Order: sequence, then structure tokens, then C-alpha cells
Amino acid sequence: MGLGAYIAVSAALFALGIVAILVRRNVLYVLMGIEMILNAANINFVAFNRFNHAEGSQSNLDGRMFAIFVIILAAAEAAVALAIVLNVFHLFNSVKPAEADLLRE
Amino acid sequence: MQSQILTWITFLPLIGMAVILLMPKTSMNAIKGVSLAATFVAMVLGTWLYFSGFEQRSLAEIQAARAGGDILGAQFVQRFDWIDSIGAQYYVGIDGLSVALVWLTTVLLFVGVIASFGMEKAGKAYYALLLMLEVGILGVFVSLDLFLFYVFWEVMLLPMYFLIGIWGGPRREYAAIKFFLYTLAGSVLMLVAIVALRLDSGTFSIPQLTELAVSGKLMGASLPAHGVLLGMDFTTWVFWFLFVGFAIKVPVWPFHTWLPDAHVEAPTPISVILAGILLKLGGYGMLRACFPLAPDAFHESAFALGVLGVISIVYGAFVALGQSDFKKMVAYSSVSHMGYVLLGMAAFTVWGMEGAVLQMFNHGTSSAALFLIVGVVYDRAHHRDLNGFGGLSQLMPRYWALTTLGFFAALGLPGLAGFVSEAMTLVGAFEAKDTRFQVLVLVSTLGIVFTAAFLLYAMQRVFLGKKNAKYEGIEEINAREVFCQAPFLFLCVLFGILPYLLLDWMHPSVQNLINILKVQG
Amino acid sequence: MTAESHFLAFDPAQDFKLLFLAFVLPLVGYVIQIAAGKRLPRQGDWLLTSGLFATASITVLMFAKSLWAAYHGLEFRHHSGDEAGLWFHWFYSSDELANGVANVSAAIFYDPLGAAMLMVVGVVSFCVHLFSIGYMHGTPRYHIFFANISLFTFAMLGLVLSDNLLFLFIFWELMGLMSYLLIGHFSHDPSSGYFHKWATKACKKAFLTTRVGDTCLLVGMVIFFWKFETFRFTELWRLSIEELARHQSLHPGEYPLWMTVGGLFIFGGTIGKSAQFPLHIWLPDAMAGPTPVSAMIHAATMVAAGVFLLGRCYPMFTPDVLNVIAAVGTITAIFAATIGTTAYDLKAVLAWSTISQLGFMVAAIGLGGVVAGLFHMVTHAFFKACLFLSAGSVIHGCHHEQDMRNMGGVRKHMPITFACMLASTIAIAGIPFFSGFYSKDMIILRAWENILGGRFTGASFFAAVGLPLAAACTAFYMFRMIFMTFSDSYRPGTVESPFAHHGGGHDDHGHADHGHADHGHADHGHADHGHADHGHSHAHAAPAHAHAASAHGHDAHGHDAHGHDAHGHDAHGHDAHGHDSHAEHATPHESPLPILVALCILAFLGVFGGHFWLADPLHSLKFWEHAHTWFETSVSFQSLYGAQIGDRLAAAVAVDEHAAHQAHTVALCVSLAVASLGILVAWLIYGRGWERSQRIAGRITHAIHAIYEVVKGKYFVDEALGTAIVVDMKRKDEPRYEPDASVIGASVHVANFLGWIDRHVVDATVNLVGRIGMSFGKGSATFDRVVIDGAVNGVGLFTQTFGSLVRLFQSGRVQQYATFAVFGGLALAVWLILL
Amino acid sequence: MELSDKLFYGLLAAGSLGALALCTLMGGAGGAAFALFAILVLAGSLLCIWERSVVRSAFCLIGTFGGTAGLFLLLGSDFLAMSQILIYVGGILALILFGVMLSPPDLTERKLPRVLSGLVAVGAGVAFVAAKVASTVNWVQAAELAEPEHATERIGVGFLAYDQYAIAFELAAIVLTVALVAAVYVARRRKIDLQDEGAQG
Repeated sequence: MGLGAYIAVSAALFALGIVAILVRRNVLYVLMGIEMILNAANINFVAFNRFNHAEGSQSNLDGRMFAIFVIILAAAEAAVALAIVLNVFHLFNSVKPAEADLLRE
Repeated sequence: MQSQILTWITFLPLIGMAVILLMPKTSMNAIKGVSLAATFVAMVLGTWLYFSGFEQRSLAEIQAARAGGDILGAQFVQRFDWIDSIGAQYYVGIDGLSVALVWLTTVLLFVGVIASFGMEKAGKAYYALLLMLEVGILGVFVSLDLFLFYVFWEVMLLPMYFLIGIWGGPRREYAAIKFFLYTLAGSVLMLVAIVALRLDSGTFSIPQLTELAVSGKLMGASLPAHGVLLGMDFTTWVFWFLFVGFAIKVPVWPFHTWLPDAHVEAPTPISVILAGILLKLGGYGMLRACFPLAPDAFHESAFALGVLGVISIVYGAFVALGQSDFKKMVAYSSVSHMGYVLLGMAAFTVWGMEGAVLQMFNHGTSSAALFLIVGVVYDRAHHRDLNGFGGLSQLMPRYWALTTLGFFAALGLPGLAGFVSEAMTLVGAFEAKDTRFQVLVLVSTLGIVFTAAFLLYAMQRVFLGKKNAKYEGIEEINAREVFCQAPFLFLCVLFGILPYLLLDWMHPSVQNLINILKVQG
Repeated sequence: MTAESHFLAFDPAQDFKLLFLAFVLPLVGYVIQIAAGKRLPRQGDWLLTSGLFATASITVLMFAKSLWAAYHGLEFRHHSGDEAGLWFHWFYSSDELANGVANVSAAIFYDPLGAAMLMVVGVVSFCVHLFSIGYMHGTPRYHIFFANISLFTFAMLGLVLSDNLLFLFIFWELMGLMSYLLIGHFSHDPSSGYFHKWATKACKKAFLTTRVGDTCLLVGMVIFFWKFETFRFTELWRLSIEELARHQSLHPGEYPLWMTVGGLFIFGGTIGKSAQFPLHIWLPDAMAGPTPVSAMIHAATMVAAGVFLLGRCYPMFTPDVLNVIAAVGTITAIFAATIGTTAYDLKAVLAWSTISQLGFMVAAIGLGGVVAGLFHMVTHAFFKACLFLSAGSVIHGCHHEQDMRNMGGVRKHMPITFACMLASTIAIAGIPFFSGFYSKDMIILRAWENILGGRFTGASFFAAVGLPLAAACTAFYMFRMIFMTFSDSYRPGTVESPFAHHGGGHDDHGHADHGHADHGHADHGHADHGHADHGHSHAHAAPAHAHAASAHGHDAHGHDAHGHDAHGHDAHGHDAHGHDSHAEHATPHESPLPILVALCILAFLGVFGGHFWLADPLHSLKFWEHAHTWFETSVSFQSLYGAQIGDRLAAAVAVDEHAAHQAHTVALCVSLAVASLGILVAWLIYGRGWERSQRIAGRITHAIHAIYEVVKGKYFVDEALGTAIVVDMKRKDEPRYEPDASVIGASVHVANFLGWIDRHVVDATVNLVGRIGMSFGKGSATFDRVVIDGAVNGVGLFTQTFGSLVRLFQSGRVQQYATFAVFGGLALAVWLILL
Repeated sequence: MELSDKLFYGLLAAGSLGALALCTLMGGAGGAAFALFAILVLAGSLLCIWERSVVRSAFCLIGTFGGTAGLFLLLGSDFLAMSQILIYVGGILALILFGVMLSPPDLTERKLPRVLSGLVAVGAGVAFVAAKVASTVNWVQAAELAEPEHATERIGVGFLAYDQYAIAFELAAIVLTVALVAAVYVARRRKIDLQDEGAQG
């Protein structure tokens, strides 16, 4: 399949990630949404790198490298996010971001 | 030569702020002490700077400095590259226009801290923000680099927002957001203009930009379509963007509506600082970074500015006459008084400009005193309704005496500071090349009468007449409050009798400014 | 004997220092009073009075020097800056620094006009101080009163001595401030009941009314500065004379417009300060202040300053301006004189007579008779001060009763006061050989000279007809006052007057007083009442006060206790005269010594004040030939304004002998006729017993009922301007101040309207932001309910909208922020793509 | 199993089958593989959003991650695919499940109207933008794609061989370490005086 198909998939995945973040009221869904978005980004990276036809592009792996970093960072982010989730849970006895509204004061 | 003193004055409060932030929020006395110490040292430095550090140069010396690339003849210059990628420099220095305001700032913040001791709510964050505010204000006054100027401008905006929005009165959120939106709108316009200037000239340095502007090289040549947009040329755009940005701060009619709310809702020390210094930033900004950067546009629109100024004067006085809230009345009187600043600057004569700068300083002292006065009665009666008092002069004679002095300083009684600046402004405006200004002067005299009217009307309602039994045994003004007001009232008297203590400092700079702008006009 | 060696020769070396000393002494006294007034013995009144005595003697000495110089025909114009190098650089510390820009510098300027004025101020102020010791003693805020009154003197001295218009203006305004504080003296003293309420309004009225004039003066200054680039009088005179010399013809309308306008604005200052029509409204209400203050204002300081300003600025006026001045002055003279005939308040009569006399002075200056005008100002200062102080003495003796209908027969009880007052009355009425006659005659003479010499005809005719009329009225109401007050027998309580609260004015109305007066004085009434039963002797003063104390004790309303204490205290602490001032309440009593001394000094000056100016007393008896009086030679145009204007106006002065003699004769006859006519009528109506006078007056007023009402209503100028002060003692609450159909009312309406504009129109920008925010708030609220069920109710006024905006922005909900971010981003993308 | 669920699953299944068929017609075997993985990805995330219980959502996420890995395979980066499966499915998903276990289940918090409107709104927006982009931008399409040699090994040894990436990898390692330490620090229990903060800020 062509590049367009991959981009379409990643776009859809991105949209779904956003929906997941916005629509559900559980912090964990926010977390999952973020992961989806990251995945969408990864797909784009790799796809563009793969369909890159510039001179010497065959030895150019930047896109994939990016993907790897994204994955690593996603891992880190997930760890921290989970810690935060636990904290929020301690504070509010709930994992609903709607109730974690200390910022407003 | 590189001088450190300005940097020290500017960032000393920042050190204090850091110390405060490191302290536990329970030890309030230590926090107060630290903030007091920081502002006090800053005040000592500022006073030294004004009276002994700053050397009074003759006009010739300043003009001689122009060859060295410094068209302003600034002193205590410190300059080194800051952000190479955009060519922003750390470039500070003061001249006759800013030195007095720097001094006033340090004094005002010191008094502001003392005045804050009366607030129970004021905690760790409050004092930290107060010191941050001082950093921003001083930075704006000393910075000679547009980018630095803008950064300090924003630094100043944020603490103000929180100080009003958190420690303010019942409608503080509304007032704070209003203040924020207004000022933000202004600074956005400023930013656009600054970026445009940078793109056109390739530098942020105000002296260089001034040099370019007055020699007609700052016409947007290097911009697409020479910066002409909607039929207005580059300089006009720059001028109006900058002007509106500053006018909101002054505040000039019709951009003034944030002021009464901000004043009414802000706690007393914040009102004092707001009226005493923040309003001056607008006028100072015009003199420093608006008119010199677009002389042509300035000369073209001078009369319009004069009209705005006169509208502010008369309108402010009238609206103040209509108020029944003590603080709101004083706030509108600020609008009226700052109108003289605009009128004087627009007249573009030596006395006009000097009167304007002088008016900024004098209004700083007198309005600060007025807001402290309002604060005193508000702390006791917990309301500011002018009709709710009466006969206070029998209950608090000392307070009444101070108030009388403050009021008469505000209504420009000769012998007190206000008169000198207003008279200079009017004379200067009357002498303007554009004879239409004479009409403006005649109209603006209405403001003089009505200023006296609303002040005395307030005096009668609050202090004279039948005693209000409700305030029997209200406590007399205490030592701390007297100590807060004393410096301002003293300055009002001092500069009313010896105005040359201010004028000698600013005179050469003003003349220099007029000369370099005349090149175009 | 050479002029230099003589001890009366003006010596710049130290005389300027002396003048400066005389000028700052009152200031020093003020500072001392403010700092330590309460702690000083007798609250420092003698201290200040002695300081004023020093000032007065210096001014007299200097005045003698000017006399001496005039006798030897020396020019008497001294400027400390030029002669002694005594400068006060005001704006810039040095002229070098000011390079190119005018630097405002002040110095002492001393010339015959200044000398005369300074002497008047010094002497009158001293007398007023002396008077106050007896009059004000024992009232609350005694030391503050002395501090203010001496700063008042300081301001006037500075005004006289200042060598440039700007500094004159400064002291001018400072005087306005002091008048504000002094007229409002009682507004801090609730124990002074009626005056308390009155003064509360009157001080503000006085300051604002004069402030209007001051603003005009400021504008006039600015106009002249704009053309001439200087404030110094000498420069201004020189330049204006040159300017006028370019237009030799005296036809009106041919003079530079700016100069006419500027002159008119400067005259506006006079209109405000010396109470010319239509800004005279503040002066009658200035009586709300203590009587010594009225004496100061009416004689030495405030109103004199306006005329002094005209004298100083005379060369800067074009004939057009002079005509206006003459017209306004004449109008004021008639206007006020007619009102004076209807007043019953002793001080009100004097106030209106002051206004009318000021009209005389102003008219004289407008007619080109600057000498006559200033001459009249000087003489008037003396006898008007004397009149006011005598009136004060009478009021003091009659226990603060001011209504003449409640007086009568006071002559028997207060002979000295009567003598002084009568002398001054004769002087003001214009009987020959009394000072007032010379000056007033000079003014009328000036008018006739103009007519016969064919100059300023329009205004001159008006003046020549109007001023004698006013003079007649003056003579009438002054003697009316004398008859009503002093003749027949004492008749307290004939009518109820608001002043009665001030102690045992009339004991039969005592209960009425208790009804509405302030408690401190209600008790006072008690004291005197009770004391009346005990008969009149000093011995019962103490029981009387015991009574007062007890009355105070069971005073229902507990408040203004300090007022009581003050009163109780000083009643106790009274020395001898203090005692009889409160003990012999039922009948009037002669005033204490300081008052009498002050009265006698002023009465002497009031009578012979005119003769001082004459070349020699013998020659002066031929009074129609005072063309060569000292005053004229010294204040003549040469010495005052320099040669050119001398030439220009010498033509105006020196009419041919025939016309001069004619004028002298006419003026003499006219002034004699009107004076005697007025006195005669007064005697016919009021001189023959109280009841009869009531009958006659009643018949007359009934005959001309409509006119009488209008005049008695002061032509309703106050109502038109909305500055009428209505103090209704029956109503406890403050009286309504601004009627709606008036200038003040209109401006208040404007203010409220603009306030409305500010909230609803100028604030429209914010309103708009608010509305946008509101709709956005609403939209996002529904959006929120559907998408994220947060609570956003941005409904209501835009204030709440802002609240909701804040809540919206600061909800602290991560997801909400994210929503905004996403849809904002999408919107942006869509926009970018579509464009 | 409500009606909405039935409808949703049905539509989902039908849509996937349709897409599969379409892609197979267009791109043959490769197309089929692509369609398979793409459907895995999208359906996984859709279900994740749809499901009521967090646990099931989390498990649905496996599909998303796995599908992504598959797409990576198709794109010729085996190493990425492997690390994707390892880290995501093995690591992150495990973390999420921990979170799920530590937080109370709330089956009522999913509001259908919100889900639908969110899907519609976001979907419409993204679709619009995507369509616009697709119609404006045109990428050079390869006639046939030459499989790059030993991409996997190259990436696999990229840590050592390609020094241009070495620093970056080091940084990534540091970031990871720091993040994990931070996570442990944040996660530890402690007392926080909330009310004071509230009054203060």
C-alpha cells in the first residue's frame, strides 16, 4: 500500500486518541489516549522514512530512530503518569481528572 | 564603561524573593523582614543614585555623547549580548527621564511593603510577588533594549494580576481578568510593533533605533511593500501600535475603564503601587519607546493625542465628581491627572514635556498618598461610601490634617507639587506650534475647577458637617499609617517649593529629546 | 542732606532683609503654632500677635521710607534681585541650566503701591490678631485659628511683595486655601450649631467660587507668558506698553485681540477674588467664619488682593478691557448697595457694603483712575476693618446675636465701640474730612473727568450715574445699621434668629434653642438662663457654670463631649473679660481691652487714613485740589509703570484746567448730595424710634413689594448658580445643597451622565468582550454539558460573565483544557486550509 | 449487551470486513496484510474508547499496539516492531493494568452521548483536514519498493555502529532512568496539606 494509506491510518488513530482523552472521565483513558497518539506519530515516522526517495535515503534511518525514541519516552511517560495517577487517587480518592481541579484556585 | 549599579538595584528584590521562597510560610515575620530589607536596600541605592550617583550633564555633553552612538546620553550603562540568535542585548542605563522614576519606584515599593504589614491575608506568596513586581517595574525603567523592555513589561504584568486577583476585594476576579485582558491586548500590539522594528532595523537597541528613526532610516524599507498596510505607512502603524500599548497603561480615555475596577478591588498597597508607578510606565514608555521611534507619525498625530489628553482631564474630573465610592473617585482623578501628561507631551515644547514628566512624578506621590488615605478610613469603617461618613475631622483631627494636605496637593494648590507640573504643562501646551492647542488648554481648565470641586465635595461629605454617631470613638490614624504617608506628603511639599530638585535632572534630557525629534518635525 | 545718608532712605543692603523678615515672621509663627501651639502659654496667641506687631512695625517703617522718597521726588521702585542680588530660582537652580528656556525666578519687588498695600496688610492683620485674642478666646481650636490667620497674613504679604505674576498667583491660591480653612473654622466645632452647618458649606463655596476666577487668572497669565515669555511685572509692563504704543489711537477694538482676551482673563481673577458680579456669591457666606476672619477677608487680604492685582496689571489692559472692568465694577456697586439696604444681619450689611465698595474700586480702575481705586482700597481697608471688628464687638457684647432687630440701644452699653463704629460709618458714607470721602470723591471725579474730557464715554456715563446712586445707598444702609443697632433701647428677641443658640441671646426663646441647637450650647443657654435669675454680677459666674455642668451632666445625647469640656473649661478659665462676656448676658456689655485697642487703632486710621496721603495737612483742607496728593505722585504712572504709559495716560489724566475744575465741582457736589441724601433718608426712616421705623419700613416695603422681594432675595443669583446655602435648624439632617435647575445642578447632572456613559458606553469594549465571553460561555456551557459535563453557567450580567469566563478558563480540568486546545487547533487548521 | 453495543459491534465488524475486501482488491496480498493490521489498530482503539470497563479497554489496546507493530513490519522495520511489542504490550500496558487494578472500577462513567458526539466532532474535524491535505499534497509514489538491506541488523547494531545516534541513545537512557526514579519518588505516599495550599494559592 502507498504512503497515503499509512497516513490515513495514523490520522484516524490520532483522532481516536484525542477522543479517548476528551471523552472518558478516567485518568487511565487519558493515558491510553496519549499512547494511541504516540503510536500514530510513530506510524507516520516510520512510513515517511520508508517511502523516502531522496539520494542516499537508504542509509537514512532518522525516522526510525525517532520512532525508537518515542517508544522509549512513552515508556518513561507511562511510568510517571502511573505514579501521578496513584497520587491523584490518594488525594481525591478518585481518578477523575474532572475532580482534580486544584489549578483553579 | 560597564556599571553594575543598575543591575544590582533591579535584581536585588529578586534575591529577596528567592530568599522568601526558600523560607517556610509559617515564619511570617522573617518573610516581612526580608522583603522590607530588600526594598529598603533598593531604596537606599535608588536614593544614592538620584542624589549623588547620577551626574547632571549639560545639553552639550549629552549631544556630544551622540557621536558615541548613544543619542540619549544615558549613564550607568551596562551592555552585553544576551540572546545572540535574535540580537537581543542586556542593555540598561538611565537618563534624566528615568532616574527620578527609578528613585520613586524604590521608595514606593518600600512604603508598599510597610503598608502591607496591615494585611492579615498577605502571606509568603504575596511578598514574593510584590518583590517580583518591583523587579519588573525597575527593569522597564532602566532597560534600553526593546526586547529587554518588553520582557520586563510582561514580568510586571503577571504579579499584578495575581496580587489583584488573589488579595483583592469581592469582585477581584473580574477586576483582575479585566486588567489582564486590557494590558495583554496592549502588550500584544507592542510586541507586534517591536518585532516589526526589529525586522526593519535589525536591532533592538533603543538608542540605535532612535538614531535611525530621527534620521529617517526607519521607514520599513526592508519590509514587504515597505510596511505599508491598508494605506498607512510603516511608521504610522508602529506608532499607533506602541501608543495604544502604552495608552492603555496610562490610562488614556477611552482605554481607562480597567483602572477604576482594578483600583477599587486591589488591596491598598497594590492600589498605591498601581497609581504611583504602573500608570507612569505608560507615559514613560511613550517618551522612551514610542515617540522617538516614529517621530513623523508623532508629529502628525500630536493634536489627536492632545485631544485625548484633554478628554481624559475633563472627563475624568467630571466622572470623579459623580462617584460616591471614595476609591473610585480617586481612581478617576488619576485618569484626570494623567491626562496632563499626554497633553504636555503632545504639545512638544520643553515646558510641556517637562511638565508631563514632572506630573508623572508628582502624581506618583500625591495619588499614592490619596490611596493610603482611603486605605486608612477603609480599614476602620470597612466601606468607602462617601456619604456614609461625616464629621470625621472632629473624631480624627490628625488624619483630617494629613488628608487636607493630600487633597490640596492633588488639586494642584500652588506651593504643592501638583501645581508646578500642571502649570508647566498648560503653559507648554499653550506655547505649542499648533495654535489649536490653545483651545485645548482653555478646555482643560475646566478640569482644574472640577478637580477642586469633587475633592472638596468629598472633603465636606467625609470630614465636615454633622458627626456620624456610628463612628464615635473611631481610632485615630496610627503611627505606621502616618509613617507610610509622611514621605509622599513631604515630597509633595518639597517639590512644590523646590521643583528644581526634579527639573534640573530632567531638563537636559528633555531638551535633548526635543532637539532630536525636531530634526524630523 | 543727601538722600542716601538719611535714615529714611531705602537701603537695599538691609531693607530687603527686613522686608523678608516681615514676610516670613507669620510663617514662622504658623509653624510654631502647628508644632507646639497647644503647649504654649495661652496657646501662643500673644506670641503670634507680637510677631505680627514686629511685621506691622517693619511695614510701617518701610512705608515711611516710601513717603520720604516721595517727598524728595525720588523714584521708589526696588527689586531685590536687581539691586541686592537676592533671587529665588524656582524652576531651575540656575539660569545657566535653563539655557534658552525661561526660568521662573522670584524676588522681592517693592514700590509705592506695594508699600501702601503692605502697610495696610501689616497693620490690619496686627489689629485683627489683637482683636481675636479678646474675641476668640476660649473657643475650641483656638491655636489652630491663630496659626491659620497668621498664615493668611503671610500669604497676603507674599502676594504684595512678589515680583512676578506666577508667584503672585501662588500666594493668591494659598490665600484661597487659608480662606477655605478659616471660613470653615466652625465646621469642625459642632458646638457652634448654626455656624457649624453653615460653615461646612460656605468654606467649600468660597474656595470653588474663587477657584473659578483663579483659573481665569491662570489662563490670563499663560496668555501673556505665551506672547512675552516672562512673568516679571516690570518686563510685562514694558512689553505691554510697547505693544500698546503701536496702537496709539484710543478707539476700542483696535487693540490686539489676544491682549484684550488675556486682560479679560486676568480680570476674571479679580472678579472671583474681590467678589465682583456674578462671582460675588461667596463673600456674604464667608460670614460663616469667625468675625476676625471676616475682617481679614473684607479689609486686608482676600478682596484687596483682587484690586491689588488690577493695580499691578493695569498697564497690561487695553481700553476695551478697561471699559469692561468699569462696567462690571459699577454694576457690582449698585447691585450690592441695593441688597445692603434690605439686610438685617449686622455682618451681612457690612458684607454687601464691602462688595459695593469693591465695585467702586474696580470701576475706578476701569475708568483709568488707578490712583483713585487703589486709594479707595487703602482707606476702605481701614474703616471696613474697623466696622467689622466693631460689629464683632457688638455681636460679642450681645452674646453672639447678629440680627439687628434684636439689638438697639447698644450705644449706652458699649460707648467706645459705638464711637469707633460711628466714625467708620461716617467715613464710608463719604462725609467730608473723613478718609472715605477723599477716595470716593476721587472715583466719581474720575468718572466726570472722563466724561468732560470725552474719553471712555460709554462706561463713564454709566459709572457717573451709577456710582453716586450706589454711594447714596451706601450712606443710607450704613446709617440704617447705626440707627437700628445703637439707637433706641435694647430689644432682645424681637424676632427669632438662628444665631440665638449661641448662648443667652434672648432667654425667652431659650426652650426653642434647646429644641434644635447643639447640646453644648443648649447647656450654655441654661447657664445664662439660670444666671439671669440670679441677677448680674461676677460673683455668680461660678454657680452659673455649676448649672452648666449639671445641665451637661444630664444631657440626653452623650456625644461631642469634648465640645462640652472645651466650653466648660474655658468658661472656667476665663479671665476677667471672659467672665463678663458670659456673666452679664442679659444686657450688652463693653468688650475686653484687646478688642477696644484694636478698634481704636483702626478707627483712627479709618478717619484720618485719607489725610496721610495729602501733601500737607493744611493744604489738604482744600480737598478738591488733591491732584498733588502724595499718593498720586508716588503711585503716579511715572513711578509705577514707567515713562511710556505715563505719556499715554497723562493725556487721559491732564484734561484742561476748566474741565478739571468743572469735574471737581460736579464731583464734589454730587458726592456731598448723595451722602447727605442717604443719611437723611436713613434718619427719616430709622432714626426716630424702633416702632415708628417698623411702621414706615413696613409701609414702604409693602408699596414696592415685588421689587423688595427680588432685592431681598439677592436677585436670586445664588439660586441661578445653585449655590444658595439653606441651613434649616429645624431639620437635623444636612440641608440639600444643589438645586437641580442651576449651574451646579447641571454640572452634577453632567457628572452623573458621564459616569453613566463611562459605565455603559466607554465600557462598551469590555461589555463586548464580556458578551462574546458570555456567548462563548453559553456555547461552551452547552458544549460542556454535552461533551464534558462540567458546570459553566456564563449567564447574567457581564460581570458574572467574566466570572464564568474565569471559571471557564481556570476550571483546572485537564480534559477541558485539552478540549479547547484540540478544537482551537482544528479551527486554526480549518481556517488555514480554507484561506 | 445493550442495543447500542450490538449496533456498534455489528457496524465495526462490517466496516472491517469491507475495508479488508477493499484493500485486498486494491493491493493484493500486501494490501490484505495492511488492511489486517490497520483494522487491528483502529478497531482496537475504537473498542478501547467504547468499552465500559477499564480492564477491557486496556486489553483492547493490545490490538492497537500489536497492529502498529504489524504496520512496522510491513514498513520493513522488524526491530521497531519487536521493540514496539516488547515495550508497549509488555511494559506500558502492564503499567496501565497496574493502574487499573489500583483504581476503583466505575462502569457508569462512560456516557454514550459524549462518546458519540466526541467521535463525530473530532472525526469530522480530522477527516476534513485529512481530506484537504490528501487532496492538496501529492507524494511521489514508488513504483516498487526495494527492500533496504539488513535494515534490522543496521538498526539493531545502530547503538554501536552509527555513532551519529550514540549520543541520542545515551540521552534516551538517561531520560528513562530519571523518569523511572521520578516515578518512584512521586508514587511514594506522603501527607500534603491541601487546604493550606488552597488558601494560599
